Amino acid sequence: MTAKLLVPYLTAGVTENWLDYLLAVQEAGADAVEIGLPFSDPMLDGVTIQESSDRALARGATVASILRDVRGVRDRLRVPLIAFTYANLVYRPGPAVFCRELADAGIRGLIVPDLPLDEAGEVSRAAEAAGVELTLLVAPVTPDDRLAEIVSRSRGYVYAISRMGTTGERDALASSAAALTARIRTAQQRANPDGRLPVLVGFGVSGAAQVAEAGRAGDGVVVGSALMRRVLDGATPHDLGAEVASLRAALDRCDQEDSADRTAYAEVSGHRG
Amino acid sequence: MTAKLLVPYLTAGVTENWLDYLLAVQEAGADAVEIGLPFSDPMLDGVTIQESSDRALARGATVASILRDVRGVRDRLRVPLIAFTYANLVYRPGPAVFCRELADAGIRGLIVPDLPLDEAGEVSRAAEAAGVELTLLVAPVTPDDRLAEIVSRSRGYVYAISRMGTTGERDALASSAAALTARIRTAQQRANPDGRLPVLVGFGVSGAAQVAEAGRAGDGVVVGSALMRRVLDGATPHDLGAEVASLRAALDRCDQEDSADRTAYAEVSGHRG
Amino acid sequence: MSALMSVPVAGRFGDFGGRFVPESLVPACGALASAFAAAWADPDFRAELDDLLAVYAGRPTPLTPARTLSADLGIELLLKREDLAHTGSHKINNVLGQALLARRMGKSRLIAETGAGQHGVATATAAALLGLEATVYMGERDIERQQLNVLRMTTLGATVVPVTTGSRTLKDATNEAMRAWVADVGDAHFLLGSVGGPHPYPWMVRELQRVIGDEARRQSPYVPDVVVACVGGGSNSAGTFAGFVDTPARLVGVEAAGGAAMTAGRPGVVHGARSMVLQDAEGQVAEAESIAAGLDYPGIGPEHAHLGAVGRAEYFTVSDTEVISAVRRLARAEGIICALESAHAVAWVLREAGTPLLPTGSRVILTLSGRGDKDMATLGAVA
Amino acid sequence: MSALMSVPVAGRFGDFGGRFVPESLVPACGALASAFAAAWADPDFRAELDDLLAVYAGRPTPLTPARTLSADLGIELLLKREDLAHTGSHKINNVLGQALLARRMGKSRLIAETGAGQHGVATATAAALLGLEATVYMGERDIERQQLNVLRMTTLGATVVPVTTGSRTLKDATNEAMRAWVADVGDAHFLLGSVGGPHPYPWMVRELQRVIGDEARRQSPYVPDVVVACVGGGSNSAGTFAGFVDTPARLVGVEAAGGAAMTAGRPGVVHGARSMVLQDAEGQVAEAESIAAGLDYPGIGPEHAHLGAVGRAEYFTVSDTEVISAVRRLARAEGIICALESAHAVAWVLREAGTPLLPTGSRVILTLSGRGDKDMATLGAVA
Ligand SMILES: Cc1ncc(COP(=O)(O)O)c(C=O)c1O
Ligand SMILES: Cc1ncc(COP(=O)(O)O)c(C=O)c1O
Repeated sequence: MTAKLLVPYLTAGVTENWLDYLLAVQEAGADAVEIGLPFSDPMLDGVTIQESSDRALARGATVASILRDVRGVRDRLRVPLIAFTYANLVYRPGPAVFCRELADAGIRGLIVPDLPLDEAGEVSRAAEAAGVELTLLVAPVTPDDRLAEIVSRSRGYVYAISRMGTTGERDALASSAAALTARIRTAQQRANPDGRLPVLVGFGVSGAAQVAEAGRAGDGVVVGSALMRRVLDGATPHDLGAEVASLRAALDRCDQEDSADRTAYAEVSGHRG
Repeated sequence: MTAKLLVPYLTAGVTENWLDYLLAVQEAGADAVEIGLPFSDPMLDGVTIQESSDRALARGATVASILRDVRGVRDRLRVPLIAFTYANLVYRPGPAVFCRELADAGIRGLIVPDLPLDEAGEVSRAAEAAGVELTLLVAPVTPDDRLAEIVSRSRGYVYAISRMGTTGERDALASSAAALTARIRTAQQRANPDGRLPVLVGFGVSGAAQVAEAGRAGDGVVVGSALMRRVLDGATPHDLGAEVASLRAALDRCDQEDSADRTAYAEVSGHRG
Repeated sequence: MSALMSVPVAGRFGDFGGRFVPESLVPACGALASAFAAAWADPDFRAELDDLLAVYAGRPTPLTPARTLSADLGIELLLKREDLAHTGSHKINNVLGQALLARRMGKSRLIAETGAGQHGVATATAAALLGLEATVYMGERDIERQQLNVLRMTTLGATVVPVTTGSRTLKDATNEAMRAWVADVGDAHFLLGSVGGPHPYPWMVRELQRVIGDEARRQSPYVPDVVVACVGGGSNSAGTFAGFVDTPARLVGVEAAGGAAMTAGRPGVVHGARSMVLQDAEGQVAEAESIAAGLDYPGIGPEHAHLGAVGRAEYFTVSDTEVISAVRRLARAEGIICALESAHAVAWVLREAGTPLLPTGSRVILTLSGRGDKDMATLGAVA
Repeated sequence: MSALMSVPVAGRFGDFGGRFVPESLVPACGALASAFAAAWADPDFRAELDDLLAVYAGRPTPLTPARTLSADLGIELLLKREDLAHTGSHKINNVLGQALLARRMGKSRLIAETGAGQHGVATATAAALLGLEATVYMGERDIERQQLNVLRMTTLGATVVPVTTGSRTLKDATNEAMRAWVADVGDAHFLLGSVGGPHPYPWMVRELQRVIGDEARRQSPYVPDVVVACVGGGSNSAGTFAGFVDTPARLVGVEAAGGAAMTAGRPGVVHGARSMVLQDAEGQVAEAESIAAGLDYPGIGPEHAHLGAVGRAEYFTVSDTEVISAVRRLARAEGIICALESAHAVAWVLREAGTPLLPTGSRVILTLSGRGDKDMATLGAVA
């Protein structure tokens, strides 16, 4: 099945049973899961993910403890995990060590929002050496030539920042999202007409309607704050699974309506199939 | 009888029955009474007289009301009254008007502590015209030539400021008092060997011992804060009279011990005899 | 005209001035007058003072064009920035001069009165700098509303004595300071903070403050039409006017409506000089009432009384409400938070610009006597 | 040596610096770097800034000989008086430059972070002066201890946004300010207050602050043996050092013991630059803890990391207790109440004078980065 991709984000370590949330969203139809390695100064995150990060840190969660947790459920995981964290956590042990540790834990990808193209060299090399896919981000304000360069250097996916601003729920999806994914596809087309990475739309996507809209714009969607808000408000893993299932359904509906221009991402993504 | 002079000071209007205090101190042996016309900013007065002035003003005492009070007991007064007040109260109506009003009320003298020799011309002329004696003050720091000038221009008495500082009770009488009265006598001797004004010692004289000491230094003594403290603390006119009587006794004792170098002040003072 | 501002003969400015002090203080005032005259004529003294003003106090202070307000009001407004002087007001000019003089006279202590606390802070500062002791008298009410300055004074090592008599403001603090001086006239110099008091203070303080006007005159591209400053005791205005008294510029002093000695007072004698005084019919001195502690004073320097009497300077009042909005408007238009005192001058300009008193097109030099940090709590309370 | 301080290639100072920001900010940082480079090379821009610094902000600030302390300590101590600059600290130098630049770039809003509030006040001031909007992010904890500056900012018309995350101090305010910038990168200029952050900030802010060092160099009768300044983000020190980096003078930065990125930190990436960072073994950024809100910051500008790494500058720490006595001692000796931040530099001099670190006879230039009015409440509380 080659549906639109649904990629939930979860702050690792936010509760003691955070792995239950992870498994629940997997069962509910996630295609991959972004796991946030909590950082003290999440510059690009809105209040919800700041709060989940603070809670995880206050619980004593560390990169090491989180990777240990992940290794513990490795055999039950069927979807790829992508680590989402900030540059300082990568540099402190050193990019090579850090990426090897991710790989050892079976983590497939890495997103570092404060590591733009120009600074990404060292981490990119270390990731490649460790077999980790470093996904780069593209913003609405990224100019075309730079966008082409990011697209060509990104691995796993291309991450389209749907709006200027931090993560966090918004009332509507920015119109910039569709414009940006279109520009990314043009660049992909130009560089390699035969195959391309899936384009994930993220930042401030919440609710079935926005998920469907984002799904139409890109190849898939990342949903973070909207889910973490529920976790912070006390949702059980079962509740969260139900939420993700409903998003899955919305995304699949949009996908069917939209099947004409669907891309055969399964063939290009290393993550599915 | 030609004893040392005892001149109590009373803030006029300090209580409703302030005239009772006035009459009581007269009966107790005062040779003259300084009555303070309360001023809002008594720059040369210490806390006690500030407090009595504030109390009198708060009661609504005015120069006019005080002079009215004084006129009311005129026929019971046997000793001269000397007004003690600040320059602004003299200048506001004008020195001529002010001095005439004093004279009309039967007040014999005037002391204005913030009106030094150099500024005294106009008030001095007005006082003379109204038949009021303007007594000038001499301080321990007054140089000899200036002292001679003050002595020659003063009327009624010469006021020797016993110490540098404001009015108010002190533990001991300053040694400067005796030195100053001696200098004043020398100047008086030089100017007019045949007759001279009595020299009153004032500022911070309190208690029988100090009164006696001041009496030995000069021709008499002004006692203010020590009496007003008792009034503020609730002494009755009778109490105050008793206090003055005891000071009178102390002064007379010193006077007898000291009779050898006594001056025939009765002949030079316009106030007694 | 310049004769108006010369050394006053026998301490007089026309009918005003003089030396109405207790005999105990007369010799000290005389000695001070001679010492200041000698020092002021001594190039070494002047050089030492000028050096301190420059390398220590930050003079010259700028003359800042108020671009936004000028455009809004239709005038050309230049601000003389005493708010930038060390300790935050013009008071430092006077204090450094008198403190140097006190040291030259062999005094070991400074006694001062203070209202807003700016003069007290300046005195504490000069005392620390020159190794003198400082005792500052301050009304209890002013202590409450100028906490910041009290902390500054004690940090500088000065003793702050609360004054609890009368209106518990500047007038009463001045009484106490004079009493303290009488008691220690040998060792102490009474460092009076404005152009009031007995001779030589009005003359001496004006001379020490004329650096404001002299600088502004030099810095200004033209002789302005109007020179305006706030008036408490009158020192920043006297210093400013001194630079322009011999020009055709109109001189405008702005008083607090609640402390308007020139506008609502009558001739009288307070604190050692004959001048204009807020007082009742009998001569009791009134309590001033202004939001600006530094203007909460019923008297004014005698030179102002004279300049007003002969018509060389004009005096107006503004209300507390006008003053508060003036602080805010200046802050938002020019990025300068001035003292409530200084804001009186600003408020007058804001009110009169475009009226016959200050016609459109007027060129105005306004002295901002100090900065407003000290007033933030007061301003916050009326927000 | 002077190459150390030139335009950093690709925003690097040796191993440090860079532009570690979200992709959303990369174009804005690039545009800012180009705009600043163009403006800095434009004589008209320079002239306008120099004019504002002179007629508005009160530059040059004096270089004051600290006579009493010099005698007491056996050294020659000169104080560069940023406390006399408008708004009370060196922050105005940077802010006027960036605000002019923002206007030139057509921005209508300024966003700033602030710790002690001095940078916030300076930003609010420049915004008022140039008719721009200002939003200032400030940690809740700093809002409590710097009330005076909060009132000043609101009086100037700025919006102060309390930051309640993390340590509720400067670090968190900086996070919030960057978030706000991401959301309004078209209309807003992020007016960073120190030499941290992504390229071009460390370079631009140092260039705008070099006026401190350049002036001091011109004003000083000699090249000193030691140049010392406090270090928070590192802007007053960077500006001071810039004037002396090509001389034999030793350059000394003094950190708060509780916020000592140079002395106790390790290389890391925070707020857009690779530099020295207080952090734990995993890379979580530590919360700084200092009595001086302006030094309560776990990072430092990348140029300092480089100057330290190559040995051109030395960095030391002093404790809160030393700082409090330094404020008092300077106040009583020289009549200057400096900011708690600036007092770090003073405390180091007081501690080391006569030791091998600062031998007797040394000639020292010390930058007093700001005045202490804002700290009187804090100081009063520990009295
Ligand atoms: C800032 C400021 N301006 C003005 C004044 C009023 O004094 P003067 O009229 O003597 O300048 C004061 C007095 O405290 C003051 O602090
Ligand atoms: C007076 C003062 N000095 C120093 C600093 C520290 O900043 P920097 O190291 O960038 O000069 C601050 C910061 O708020 C400050 O207000």
